[in-house]
Amino acid sequence: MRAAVIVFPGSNCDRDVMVALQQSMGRAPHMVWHRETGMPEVDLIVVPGGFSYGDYLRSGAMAAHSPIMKEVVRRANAGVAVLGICNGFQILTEAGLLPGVLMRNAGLKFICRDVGLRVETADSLFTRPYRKGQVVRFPIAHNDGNYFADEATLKRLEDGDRIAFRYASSDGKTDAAANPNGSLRNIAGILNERRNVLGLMPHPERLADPELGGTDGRPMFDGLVKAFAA
Amino acid sequence: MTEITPKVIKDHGLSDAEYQTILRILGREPNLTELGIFSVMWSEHCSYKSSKKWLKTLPTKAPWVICGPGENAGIIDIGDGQACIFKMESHNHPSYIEPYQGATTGVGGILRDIFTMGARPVANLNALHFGAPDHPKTRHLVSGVVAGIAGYGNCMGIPTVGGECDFHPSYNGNILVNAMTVGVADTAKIFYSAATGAGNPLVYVGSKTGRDGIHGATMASAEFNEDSEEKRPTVQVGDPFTEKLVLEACLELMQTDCIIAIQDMGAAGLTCSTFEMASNGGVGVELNLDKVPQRETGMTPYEMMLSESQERMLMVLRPGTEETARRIFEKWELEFSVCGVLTDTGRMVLTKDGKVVGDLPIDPLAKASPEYDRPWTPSPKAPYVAVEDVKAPNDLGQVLKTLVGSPTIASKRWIWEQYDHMVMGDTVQRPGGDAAVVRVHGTRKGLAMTSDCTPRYCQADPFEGGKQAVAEAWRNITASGGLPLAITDCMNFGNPEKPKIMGQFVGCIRGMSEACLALEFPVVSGNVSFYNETQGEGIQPTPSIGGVGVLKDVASMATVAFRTAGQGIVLVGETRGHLGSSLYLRTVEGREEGAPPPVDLAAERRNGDFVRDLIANGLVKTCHDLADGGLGVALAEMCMAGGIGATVYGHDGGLPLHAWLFGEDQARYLVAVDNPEAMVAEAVRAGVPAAIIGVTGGDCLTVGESLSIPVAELRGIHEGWLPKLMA
Amino acid sequence: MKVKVHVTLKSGVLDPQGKAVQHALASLGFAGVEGVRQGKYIELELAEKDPAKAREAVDAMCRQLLANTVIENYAIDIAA
Amino acid sequence: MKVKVHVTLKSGVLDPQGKAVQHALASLGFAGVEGVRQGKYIELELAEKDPAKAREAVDAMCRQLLANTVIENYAIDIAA
Ligand SMILES: Nc1ncnc2c1ncn2[C@@H]1O[C@H](COP(=O)(O)OP(=O)(O)O)[C@@H](O)[C@H]1O
Ligand SMILES: [Mg+2]
Repeated sequence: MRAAVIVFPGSNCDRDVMVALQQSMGRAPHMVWHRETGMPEVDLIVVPGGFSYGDYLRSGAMAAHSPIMKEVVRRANAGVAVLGICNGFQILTEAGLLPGVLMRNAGLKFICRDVGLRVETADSLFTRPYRKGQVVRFPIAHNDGNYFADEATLKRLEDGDRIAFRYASSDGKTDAAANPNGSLRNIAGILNERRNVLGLMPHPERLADPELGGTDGRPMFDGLVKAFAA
Repeated sequence: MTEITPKVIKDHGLSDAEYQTILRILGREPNLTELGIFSVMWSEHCSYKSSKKWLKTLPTKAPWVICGPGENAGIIDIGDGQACIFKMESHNHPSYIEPYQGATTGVGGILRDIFTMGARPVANLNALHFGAPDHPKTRHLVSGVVAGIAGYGNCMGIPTVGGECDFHPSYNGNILVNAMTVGVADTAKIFYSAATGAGNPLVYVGSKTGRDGIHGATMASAEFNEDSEEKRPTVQVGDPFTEKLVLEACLELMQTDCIIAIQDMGAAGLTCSTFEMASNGGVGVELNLDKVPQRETGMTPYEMMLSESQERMLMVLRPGTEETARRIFEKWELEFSVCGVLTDTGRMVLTKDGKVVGDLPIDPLAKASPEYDRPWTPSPKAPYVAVEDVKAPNDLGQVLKTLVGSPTIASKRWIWEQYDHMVMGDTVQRPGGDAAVVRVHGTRKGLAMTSDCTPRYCQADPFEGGKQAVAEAWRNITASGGLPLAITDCMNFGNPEKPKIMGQFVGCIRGMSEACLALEFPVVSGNVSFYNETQGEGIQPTPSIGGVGVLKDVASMATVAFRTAGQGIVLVGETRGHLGSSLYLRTVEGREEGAPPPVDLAAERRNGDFVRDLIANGLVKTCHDLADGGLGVALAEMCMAGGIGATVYGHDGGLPLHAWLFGEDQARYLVAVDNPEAMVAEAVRAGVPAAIIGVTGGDCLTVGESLSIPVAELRGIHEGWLPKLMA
Repeated sequence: MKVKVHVTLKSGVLDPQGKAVQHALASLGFAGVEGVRQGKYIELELAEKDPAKAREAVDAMCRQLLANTVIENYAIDIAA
Repeated sequence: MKVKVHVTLKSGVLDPQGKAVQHALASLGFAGVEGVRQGKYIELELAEKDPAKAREAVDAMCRQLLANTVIENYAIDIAA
């Protein structure tokens, strides 16, 4: 697999995702500065977490207009896999690659902790290694993870099997108690219509190393590598 | 021109004697800009005039110390060509005035101290002391300070992995916000502040200079007009996004060989940084104020020199490398300006609009700053409280629940879940245990870090309290499996002009020194915050200790959690049931009195080294040191962390059970092991007191016939207190 | 020329910040606060001197960056 | 009764958000943006019917919660 990680001013999980990719790929991804207008041919583009532009104005808003994003949109539309994690998810919604918005957490506080996620679909490059209905544990670390979209959009997402993950208790219940941030219908991650773009608030790269306390995130990266094995 | 009247001098906080010294140094009257420079350079904050004499007595050396106090931060060798650079700093007063911005700028400041030396910051910690939980301001302050620390550290992408937070009415009018940063650098790539080489360019980078934080006292002086209140907020606003860019740009530039010297602009901004750089390197400086990037129009030299705008750095570059450096800073969209040049005159010359607006000799100003030997009176020793003088409680179970849910012990999860403690992907021990452990990126090594102080001990006996603070930091690192290497400190006290307060300071310093020597745990950096007093009421003496240690391999790390049922629980160290100044006495009996537990440093060392070896050899995976609340609280914490109960057999030592369970004797640890008999035999050989006191397992914490509480119930109480306070 | 922009949440979009403020006001003892909505207020200083052209430029800025029109409305106010 | 509140940073106080927005507008190609300041805009719905009393109440709310008077100014606007 060939991969690129986009780096914006204020990105800060770029190295973390690079380490996770490297672990699965056996070599380092390209790190692409936001002012570039092109990048090498790759199979996967990762828009990493962090605080691009300090999360000022709205998280992801300014990064979505960075020069490189035109290229990311173009590639996504051409079918290249794009993975947006946390701030990356916010950027992809602001850039119009994914519907809806990520608003301020309902509790108005930054939250950093492990959460349970129920895998809602195994039908995508990113979630294929998991079973539908499986509950995994990923960390979250965000201020603005409260997913919002209008009814019509939510319906389209659900009808199209485009919800990738929902916040869930360890026994798979997706109730309010399992919802850390007020997201509508406990949505933690969604796919685009073509299923080649995934945005999610939780950080798979943060639990891909047993020394950090778990490996539930690792299959996502291993699965991508397998899918793109030449 | 503003006339330098006695009132102007006084408004600048300078004494008559200090002003006479200024006249002698200059051989003439200073102008207002010069007076302002003297006043900030000689302020307590920048000159350490009340504390210097005593700070010099702290042990600062060890074979692994690369750089002790005197630079932006302390540096220790952690092997393999790597260094750990760290420091703690206070932002108490600003955080009380404006908790969010005060705390953010505190974090921003300490981060700059670390990366200015070439280190990538890898962890933040914070020591917080608030007033009584039910004081009307407390909740507002807690929520603002925590959000501020989170706001800055999270945005920077540096994990905040530890710290402490306690409550006591003595902090009602003076909260403490002490921030610590730990960084890692290559020993071959450390940067210092000494400016050298006449003719070399002086470069300003980062944010523009505005009228931020120009000193309250100086605002009163004549030059300012009516709207000065509006124009000159004394509170600075932090911009973590810009700091992240400054960090990345500096680290990128540090990969080249452009930089000769570098210094962040912290307290007293341009003034302090230029003087320190020049003085450390023995050079002069010509500073062209027209070249200082300015956020506002019409700024005076006085304002520019005293501004405390954040996110700015000053560097001396190798001549001819300016364009390389400029390209890097422009890539990161930051200000870059060659604003001066080094000279061999030993003077600082300020120019603006082609005119000299200030001309001062550097050494006399920087080095001849006042140093006081303030009068002090030794603190009276609190009387010893005998076990017999503390009556037994009716219900030991209730006592344990009270302690576990008390402000001091209650879980601080509500705080650290607001901190991103995992970013950078190396946090191998998350908050909540004894020490946080962060893997050194790309290696097997770990850095163990903690921050500690027990102010009620320091209040009762500054000397023993000072010893205890250092010993507890050492013990926390040991309990995680780390080898403690060095400390940073933040000395928070009341008004040093009062002999009683000065006596507390001296006592704490002496106690710390003794512990540092005995434990080979030197001080490599630190900070002093005096005048933490409101209406004559001083805070409890609070020497916050930030400790750092190293684990050779993070695979052999211990945590506080019980892991499996059926392991033997061994208590290491001697138990005498010391209840004076204990949390039990304060919380259960409402008595804030008594001598604190004495710290036997030889025992401390022996017991700690013994436990650390067991952990290093993979024999112990579960270890916790005993501190506030003694054995009972430690047991409860180990049960709650692991979700596993324990049965303790009681004891046969002749002590009343409440003293055995809640006494705070020092130098003790609890470990859980598969083969406790073998471990005790080993301890006997090493001359370390150790006894098997129980076994892990079940859903309850049970102590003989006297107490049995479901772990889930303890957890509910422990986790519930802070969220309820803050709801 | 000074231009003021108000960015507000569309009605029907839940406003967590407004809700939290309302709650906090109630716990401070302010009775009778029936609703709170929080938006942004942005002041721009433009070199442009022509009001019509300024409005046009700011409208583009709002659409492209200042507001997220999925959830937000904006209003532009050109100072006289 | 509807009350509008504007909370703005005092002049001289650094506005990191405004600075970043100004920068972003420039890189989007909007020329001539000489300054951007970002504040808050809060709409309150009050049960109170008397404008004078409403203003008084909102003034207290601003001082106690809505504005941070150390660094911010506020302006209250009572709808007719
Ligand atoms: N309590 C202390 N113990 C040891 N060193 C101290 C103490 N207080 C200050 N120092 C040292 O004095 C120097 C100046 O401190 P400070 O003014 O806080 O640094 P900075 O100017 O970088 O903020 C530093 O090297 C610091 O480590
Ligand atoms: Mg410094």
